[in-house]
Amino acid sequence: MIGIYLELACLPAGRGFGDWNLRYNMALLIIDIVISGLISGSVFALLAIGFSLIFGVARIVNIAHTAFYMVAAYCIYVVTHKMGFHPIWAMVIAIILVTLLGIICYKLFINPIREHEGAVLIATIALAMAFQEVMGLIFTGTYLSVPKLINGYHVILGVKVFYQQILTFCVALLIMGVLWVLLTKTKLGLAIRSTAQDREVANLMGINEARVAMMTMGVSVGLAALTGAVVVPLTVLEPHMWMHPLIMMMAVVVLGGLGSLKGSFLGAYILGFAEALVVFLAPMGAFLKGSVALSIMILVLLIRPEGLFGVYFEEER
Amino acid sequence: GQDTIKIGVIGPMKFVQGIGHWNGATMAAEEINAKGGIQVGPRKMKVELVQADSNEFLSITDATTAMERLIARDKVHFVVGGFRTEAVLAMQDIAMENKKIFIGVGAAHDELCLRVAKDYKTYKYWFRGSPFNSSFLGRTSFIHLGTVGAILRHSLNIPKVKVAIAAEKAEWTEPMIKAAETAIPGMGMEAVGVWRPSAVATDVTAELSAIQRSEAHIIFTIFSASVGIPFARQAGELKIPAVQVGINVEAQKDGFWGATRGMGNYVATMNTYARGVESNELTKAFVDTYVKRFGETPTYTADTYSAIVHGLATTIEQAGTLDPDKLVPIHETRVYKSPSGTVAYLKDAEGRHLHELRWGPGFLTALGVQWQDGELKAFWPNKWKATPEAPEVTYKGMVPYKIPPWMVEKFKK
Amino acid sequence: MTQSFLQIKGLTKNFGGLRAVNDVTFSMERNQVLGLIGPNGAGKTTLLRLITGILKPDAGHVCFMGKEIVGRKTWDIVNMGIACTFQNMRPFRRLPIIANVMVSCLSPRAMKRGEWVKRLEAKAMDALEFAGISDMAREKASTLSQGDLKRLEVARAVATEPELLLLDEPFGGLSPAETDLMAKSIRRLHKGGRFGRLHSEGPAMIIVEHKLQWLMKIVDRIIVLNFGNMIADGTPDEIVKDPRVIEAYLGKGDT
Amino acid sequence: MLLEVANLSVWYDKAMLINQLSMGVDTGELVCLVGPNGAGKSTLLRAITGLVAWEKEITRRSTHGDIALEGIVSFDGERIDQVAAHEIVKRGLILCPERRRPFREMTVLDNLMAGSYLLKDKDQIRDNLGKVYQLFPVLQDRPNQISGTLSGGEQQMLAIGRALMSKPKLLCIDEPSTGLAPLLRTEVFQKIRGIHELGITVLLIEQEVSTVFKMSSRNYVLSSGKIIAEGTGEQLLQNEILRKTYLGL
Amino acid sequence: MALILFYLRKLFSVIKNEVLVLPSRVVVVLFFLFLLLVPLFTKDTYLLRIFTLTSIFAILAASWDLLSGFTGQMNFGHALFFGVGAYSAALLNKYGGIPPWGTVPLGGLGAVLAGLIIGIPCLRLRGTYLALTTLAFPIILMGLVFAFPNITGGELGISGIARLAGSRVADYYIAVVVMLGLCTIMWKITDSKTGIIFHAIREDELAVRTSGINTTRYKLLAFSLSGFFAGISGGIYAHFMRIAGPSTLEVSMSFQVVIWAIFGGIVTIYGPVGAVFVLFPLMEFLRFWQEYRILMFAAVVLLILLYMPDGLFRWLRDKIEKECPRCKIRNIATRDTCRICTASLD
Ligand SMILES: Nc1ncnc2c1ncn2[C@@H]1O[C@H](COP(=O)(O)OP(=O)(O)OP(=O)(O)O)[C@@H](O)[C@H]1O
Ligand SMILES: Nc1ncnc2c1ncn2[C@@H]1O[C@H](COP(=O)(O)OP(=O)(O)OP(=O)(O)O)[C@@H](O)[C@H]1O
Ligand SMILES: [Mg+2]
Ligand SMILES: [Mg+2]
Repeated sequence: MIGIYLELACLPAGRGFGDWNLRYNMALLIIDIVISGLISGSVFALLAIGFSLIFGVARIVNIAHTAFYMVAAYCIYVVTHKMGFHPIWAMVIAIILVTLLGIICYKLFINPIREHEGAVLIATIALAMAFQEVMGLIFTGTYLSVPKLINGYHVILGVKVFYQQILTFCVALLIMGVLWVLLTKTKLGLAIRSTAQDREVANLMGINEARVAMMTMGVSVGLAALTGAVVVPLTVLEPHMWMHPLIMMMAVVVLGGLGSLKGSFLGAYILGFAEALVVFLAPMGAFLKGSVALSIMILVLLIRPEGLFGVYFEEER
Repeated sequence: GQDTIKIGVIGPMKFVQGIGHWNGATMAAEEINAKGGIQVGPRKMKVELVQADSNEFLSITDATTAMERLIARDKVHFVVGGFRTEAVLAMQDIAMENKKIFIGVGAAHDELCLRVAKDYKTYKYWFRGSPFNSSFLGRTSFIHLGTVGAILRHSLNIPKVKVAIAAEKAEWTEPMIKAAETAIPGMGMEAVGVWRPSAVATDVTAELSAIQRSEAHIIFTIFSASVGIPFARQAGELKIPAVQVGINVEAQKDGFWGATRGMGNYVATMNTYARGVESNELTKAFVDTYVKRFGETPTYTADTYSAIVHGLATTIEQAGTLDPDKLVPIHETRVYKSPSGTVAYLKDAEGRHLHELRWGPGFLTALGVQWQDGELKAFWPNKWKATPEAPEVTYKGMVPYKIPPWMVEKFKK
Repeated sequence: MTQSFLQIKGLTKNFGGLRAVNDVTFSMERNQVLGLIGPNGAGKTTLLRLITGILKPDAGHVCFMGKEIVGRKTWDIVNMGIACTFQNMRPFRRLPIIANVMVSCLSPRAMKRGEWVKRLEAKAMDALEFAGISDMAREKASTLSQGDLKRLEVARAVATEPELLLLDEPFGGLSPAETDLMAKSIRRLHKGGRFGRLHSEGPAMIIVEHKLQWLMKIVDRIIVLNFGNMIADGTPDEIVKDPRVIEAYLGKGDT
Repeated sequence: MLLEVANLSVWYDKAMLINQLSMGVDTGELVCLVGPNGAGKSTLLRAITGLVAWEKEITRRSTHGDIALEGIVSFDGERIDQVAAHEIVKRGLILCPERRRPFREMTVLDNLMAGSYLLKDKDQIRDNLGKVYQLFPVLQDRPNQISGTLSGGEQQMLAIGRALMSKPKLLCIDEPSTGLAPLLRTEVFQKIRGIHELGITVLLIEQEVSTVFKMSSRNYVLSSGKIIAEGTGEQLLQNEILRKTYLGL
Repeated sequence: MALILFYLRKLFSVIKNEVLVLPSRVVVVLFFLFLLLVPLFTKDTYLLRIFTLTSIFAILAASWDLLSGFTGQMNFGHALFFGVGAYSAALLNKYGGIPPWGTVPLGGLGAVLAGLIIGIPCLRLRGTYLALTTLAFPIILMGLVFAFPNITGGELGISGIARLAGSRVADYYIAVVVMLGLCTIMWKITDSKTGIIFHAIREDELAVRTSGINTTRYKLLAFSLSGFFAGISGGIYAHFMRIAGPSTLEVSMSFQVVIWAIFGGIVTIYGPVGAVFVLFPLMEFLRFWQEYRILMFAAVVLLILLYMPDGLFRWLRDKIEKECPRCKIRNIATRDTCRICTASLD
């Protein structure tokens, strides 16, 4: 937001504020930026929350998170296009199937090597690659698309916004709320958080840490699928689509502080706004929006190495 | 001892571009072999294709090893294909080191051919097969822009047509943007801004809002990568009151309609082929066979077909040998017809060989195509005169350009 | 000049609203062994962390051998001659025990002081011998039991050949027999001399410990903290009789 | 016998930490394990509560460090050596582990609530919480402090408190007194005795021999993974060798 | 003459007492010999190309291990060093006209600079924070590359730079010898006093500081060393491919390095090197099954890791060698007693 004020301040007085038209334009510009920022922020938030969850609990950096999101999108494509169901059904089916897939992958490939962080990391990379290839073999590399849950757009303060984007925003809020309740108000949440801290001692509290991790994986992957269902209709579908959001997702998560839902949520909107600012204020440099957002993340981390809401203490006692 | 001519087909085989390469080449090989092969001196030699997945979108290293493998292991005589410029540059070096004729089908960058002029002895084995280089691409799309601009001005009564430039962030678009910024005022229109989304952006609503705010009537698109799809789709969905013309490679493909869920209606782009359009007498046979065989309209990477059938095969027959050093001088001076037009190779200002395709009326021109209710129709060249003296060019199968109804509604009061 | 060996003035540290160390002022001499006691959460560990520069004080000064050390980097402070241990042991888990100690031997201070010692390993071994765990030198540190880890901590600190040794609960988790041994070793270390190739000039010490019965045997002076404040300072005998200390810390009956 | 261990052996990568060990704890007893450092006391408790087996399972595919476990452990008449650690806890065998190990990034209150994970009854949780707070008022003062920032002794209190939050049949505590100030140490011992008097069986590892022997009903002396002596405090203290070499008195 | 004899005898005794006693050492020696002799048996440029590239990437993977494995400074953006090395070498060659033997080390120095530039801000970060932050650096640099196409050539990269050497065989020898040399140096570094400190920093940085070691200096040293070696491999790569393009900075490149290193087994140096020599040729070998190539690759990685999560080469080494429980000296697995202390090994 600082950028806008700078821009305003730099305007020559005679031309800038006297001119109603320009001021009107400025207001519109700000509205544009706010709305775009909110929307891309919601997409990041949805992705980041799921990723943050599984990292927070199982310390698994699940590179395949966005790959699950891709699989969900293909699932929806099949159900709507090939079988002709309504997108809502497609969404439900996709979430169920992908959650199952996630749990199976976890059981087969991740759980046995949980102790080996590096191995888990590249196992998830390999999983993502495998999904990418399988989807490529089935659907070829052509660009596909899936239908929106709600078609059309709405004009908010002069800016056209898809209903689907509004839906994204709402779902992000909803998920945030539901997860917050889940984590802080329920026994499962307590178990999830304890497991995140110390698996061994969690056992001593009677927590079945293996099952908690598996359930968290299920929830996390289910979130990825849900994200796929609400986000992918806005974009195109292809087997390599998991790479692109991956970086931003990870950036959001570290910016917010690892394992902190609140942080992921806030971080997502910060980076969303950063991107929107670049697009509107430096259209020629719109391709730099990713770089700028990442630079912001780095700057924040330099000041707060633990991210915005991460817990951090130098010394154990 | 060999009695086949081995042609390596290299491309990203998991992507449409590579599939196009392979399809075109397969058609070519089948056609030639059905006729018994290529007459090389006294012998008739069949054509054998060797597929190599360059995987070049993901790994340049892979691309170079694939090329090396084609040459060292498979011992191919010729190579066709290649798409991503960075990879083609690296592959070119390997082919040239081994003195293999490499016909590039896909990469448009000038540098590839400038190398021929700079170091003819080393790089003479390289030829451009398709498309012509980016400055010609630019020129063609400006003509499209001008054509559409005039249509808007007349039918919607817009005195000063405003143009927003949307170009993906890539090297090849840079000169085009510069040229467009000077060309647009020259055409009596006004350029209102340049937006440069990343080539793989998946959400461009912010850019579109910004463009709408600039009150542009035309969006001059310069897209070769995936961003073309979300851009067209989201613009259609948001009913942005501006028409899209220019280059949008994704819109050249049959899959575009599905990928945009029909929201890419009225998007116009430059293209090489379109169903029902004939640049010359060869076009129909090629397009029809291709469509029948592969179920889709050929895109320009399928020009491996003409590179082999009309290019290589004839040159070999004329030379009566497979020796690249003998073939190059013959090939570079030939002028021959291909399904997309007449091929001739250019020289640069100093008269050095460039092995670059020639553009213009009577040669290759490309088409201006527009999506009209699920079908890709050509609207250009329709009574086109390159210069007042030049002959008028009209290909068979042209239709009028259509303006999106929401634009008509907005401006025609 | 009558500069004290270690001089602490008005040292204060807040954590949020909590004042963990409040205006602590004292000084000690080169030849002293100082006991630091106080109830749990009194700020003892925090005080040691402030001296070693791991935490930055909010106010106050620490002068060591005439030089201000607040604001210096931890490794500088260690190389000036202050070594410390962690209350909650922090070994290099996946390294052999000997390598744990060799890291300390590699510090500029130890390297300089032991120039005549060619073999680091031998020196590290002597530090382990001092702490009584030399027989396990090649095992991974992760295999040590709680008590042995404590000893490793001490060995690591001793290996930097300090002038001032800050020990945070060196007897925690040690069995009575082993505590005895450890107490004796510490006493011996303070007397100075040589332990194999390890050279000791008999460092001054500040020892935080709750096992008073052994602490009393090795210290000359005790400082008592409570809620961050110094509430008493004196010889062991004086301290055990101090009613405030008895009330806040000792309780009745225990010595 | 409530807890019975027969011929238990534990190997960590060729090193035998527990050697054919047999012991037992009767309902209502307060048993104390003593022994020099590295004797294998903590390992024994970890083996009983299933943590060794758990560790064995999760490190199964590592290149080094095979863990092997042999012998019979039964609790409340049932064998538990094949039962998963968290299931053992459900049967009422609670361990308060060595080195405190709070859930470092969680608040004090959350830590305590995690301790009562298995309890369903809200009132009972509140009740237990009250008792823990009464024992350790410091914790009551700062329920929202992140437990990793507590002082060493405070963390020890938290760990003991956390173990007390559940409803054990047999409570195992590993060195509860480390890091506690004398005043509190006495109190903790009193509390443990109190718990014991409430009918909860206690298995205690402790170095503070002189204090524990006064309250324990029976003691085991462990050395090098073997039990070398057993008996009441008085009996053990009479043995001169034991006193000197193992108990340091 | 006598001197030669003396050295020969010494060499012989080293071989007998130091090499032949452990199968892993024998394997390493054979590996060296094999690599040096390959061109005598084949002139297949394809094969040589694969081995050349493999060697180049082996340096890269080993340098990652030095930084991330040994020092624990998880770097997910290792492509940065590689790319900076490649770009600096290419720029120096193209605009400065410096030949490859000059540009490659200078490229390495360029990467050292990059290592310092990212190392300094990253000093305060650790673990996953560091990993995910470093991931961003090559992407930011890529943004810069695209933003200044006049210098960097945009997405084309800088092409047409000098060849590494005159022929494929010469290229091969340069890459292989440099690889063997640098990896030996890296191994030596990790085996030295500095190596111990690197190890310790990975385990617990604060404790290293309280041992009186300037961790900042050592962490920066690790960043620079790793950057230097990675930069060299980048430079050689650029000259071998004759192009330095943005593909050297891609995320997939960074990931690839991590896959290699972890697959082979980190904190070993030989693990990552071996892994590259397995995985890179494997990828080529799978060309016969072109369509399933990457799928197969992923499957191999997944399956091997499932059974050898500590890395393939650690696992192998563990199979052929045993550690003496008493003196921790390694012995061939067939021995019953330790070769040094004669303790029983079973
Ligand atoms: N980072 C922090 N944030 C908030 N409070 C803290 C932090 N670090 C320490 N404290 C508090 O400061 C007080 C002093 O802690 P310190 O560790 O110095 O106590 P101590 O005297 O060593 O106690 P003990 O004998 O139990 O180890 C404690 O109450 C602790 O909870
Ligand atoms: N992973 C392991 N591999 C090999 N040996 C181990 C391993 N873990 C522990 N040990 C050894 O097992 C022995 C017993 O350890 P344990 O922690 O049970 O001792 P303890 O009796 O609890 O001692 P303390 O009183 O010091 O806590 C120690 O000698 C230790 O070195
Ligand atoms: Mg303390
Ligand atoms: Mg213990």
